[in-house]
Amino acid sequence: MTDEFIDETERAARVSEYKRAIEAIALVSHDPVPHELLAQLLEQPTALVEQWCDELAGVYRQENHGFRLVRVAGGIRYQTADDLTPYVERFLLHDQRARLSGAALETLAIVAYKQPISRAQVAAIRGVDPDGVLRTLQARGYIDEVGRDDGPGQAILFGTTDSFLEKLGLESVDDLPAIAEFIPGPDVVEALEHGLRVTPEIDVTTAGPHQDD
Amino acid sequence: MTDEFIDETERAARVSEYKRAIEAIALVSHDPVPHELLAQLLEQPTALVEQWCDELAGVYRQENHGFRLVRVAGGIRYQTADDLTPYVERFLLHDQRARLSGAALETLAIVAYKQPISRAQVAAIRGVDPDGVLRTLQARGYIDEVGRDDGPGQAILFGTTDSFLEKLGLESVDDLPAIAEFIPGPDVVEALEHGLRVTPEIDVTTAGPHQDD
Amino acid sequence: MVDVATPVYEGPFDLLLQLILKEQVDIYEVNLSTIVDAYLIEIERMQSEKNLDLDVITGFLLIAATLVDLKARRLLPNQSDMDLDEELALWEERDLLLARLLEAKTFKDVAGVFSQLAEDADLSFPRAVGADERFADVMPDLLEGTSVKSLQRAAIRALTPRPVPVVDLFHVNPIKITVADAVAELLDELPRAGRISFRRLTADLGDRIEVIVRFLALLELFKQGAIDLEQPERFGDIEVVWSPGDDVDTDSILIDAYDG
Repeated sequence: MTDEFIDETERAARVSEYKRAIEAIALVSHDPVPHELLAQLLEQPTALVEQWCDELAGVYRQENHGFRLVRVAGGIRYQTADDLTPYVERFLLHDQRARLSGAALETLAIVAYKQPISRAQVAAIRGVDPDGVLRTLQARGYIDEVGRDDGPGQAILFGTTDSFLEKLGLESVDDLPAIAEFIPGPDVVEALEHGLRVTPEIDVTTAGPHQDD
Repeated sequence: MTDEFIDETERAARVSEYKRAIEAIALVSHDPVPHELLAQLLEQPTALVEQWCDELAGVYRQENHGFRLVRVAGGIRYQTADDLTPYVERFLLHDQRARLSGAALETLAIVAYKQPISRAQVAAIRGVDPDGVLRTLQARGYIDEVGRDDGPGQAILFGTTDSFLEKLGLESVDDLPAIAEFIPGPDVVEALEHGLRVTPEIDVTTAGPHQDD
Repeated sequence: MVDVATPVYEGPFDLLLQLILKEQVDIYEVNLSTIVDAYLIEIERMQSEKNLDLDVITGFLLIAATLVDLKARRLLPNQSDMDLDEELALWEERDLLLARLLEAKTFKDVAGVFSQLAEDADLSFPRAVGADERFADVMPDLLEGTSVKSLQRAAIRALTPRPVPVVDLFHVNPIKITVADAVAELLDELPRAGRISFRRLTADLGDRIEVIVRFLALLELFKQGAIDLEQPERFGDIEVVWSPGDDVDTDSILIDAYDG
């Protein structure tokens, strides 16, 4: 046996122990465990810890376990595999995870992309009084007050929470798809322009059925 | 391919799915899951379920994971491997973010506001089995048994403890902020969830393409 | 999905978007009263909740006014010799409205993505069990950082009845001024007046919203062939002339107006 071989074996043993420690810690945590916290507890570089977490997740996937290790809200946590939902729901009797309404999702989208944002700014974008929806979202814990506006009114500013990230299964708000992807395409713009056109295409006096081209 | 072979493959696939379901259920359970309950959920014989659990535990041991599946109090549960205790303790001591999960906090809130309250009453409000959470809260000293229901079942009634009040900086439960004014009736809930809705009205006298139905 | 069977609209932007994009109608065909009523309902609601935000309301009014402007430009005569400044101003307002609608549409689409993300995330259940009793001695106080306020919020969350998907039974409070009401008033007033200027017709109205609503009601009547509108000078007062055609049944106008 050469020294090198011993070193190699010992290193492998250590890595194995670190990975087992990560498994143990993730198991007892109530919340997603940040990689930085793991790095601190193991006294190892964060980059390595991240790599180990990904490797663990890979092994679980490969061995087709009923659980997964996922990155969410800035950390890792154990979750059940997607295809086992019926079994888990049956066990939890009936899960009442609340579905968000369209209005709530739209408001949440605005807050997520424009945070920090005031109630009035949300109202201006949605064109409706957002108070009820904002209150619901805050009660659910998906958004929270994150500050006050500098302006004269010192309006409350809202932002999204970790619970929001967990609800959508995101690691951070940076993982949100780029808003640019959702800017309506030329066809929509054209349809809207047509709908709001200033000069009529048809004679007012013969305003019959609308002919589209 | 013979019929036997097909049956064999299919059987193996089913067993694999049942084992994965056991993993998923054990993962989310606050309490040890009785084999009988698993058998009931999977609609499989208890003896087989026990065997699968043992096989799972064996695989974890063999693959030297940081968690184990152990038999405890007539059921199974995930636990951290004994040799990793130092890491787990270090995590628990250092985890500044340790807080009650959303579900646990809601259960505690229900007990605080509706005490004395039975397990069944909590279950009725939350819509899920609160047993595990109640036990955790009791183990932590935040709630305790405060009496028995007069009814035929003589159900245990729970209430909050002095330690709970101390930790929240309250003198008595009467100091809890009022909630009645914030709880809308079921009819309003739907409205709040959806925000304002306006029924569309299109002028049929001039709008050609639109057909009213 | 109930919402498909019974389409409902969340406020004026949504309504306008759906009308233009889905129904493929343009502003000339849209019954503006519906949209303006939607704005008025929102403003009314903010007032009743004492949430009056002048910026927001001004924004709403500007949009409502732009719509009225756009539609008026199509309906009123003399559109060919429009003042250039006036026309540019209208285009500017139109662009502003277009920008807002595009923004609203953008977030609507994002909401769809959020819905999918949430649905996917809901397939999986997280472990939030914590450590077992072997670690009781070192377990941190879980109430650390839990405020009375967060407990209150949790109670509200837990005790609020879960919404059940139902056909939309929610009706907004009736608002004081609607285009339909204004039509009814005008149907009472105009036959007696015969010919009256718009300025006089709206002289007793204190609120700008009421003036807008009246104007929309006039456009409605004009479209139905019950009145003529004359504007001898550009920017001049509009003359309203009661001149129902032979085939116009004023009772049915009223019904139409109420039906939208």
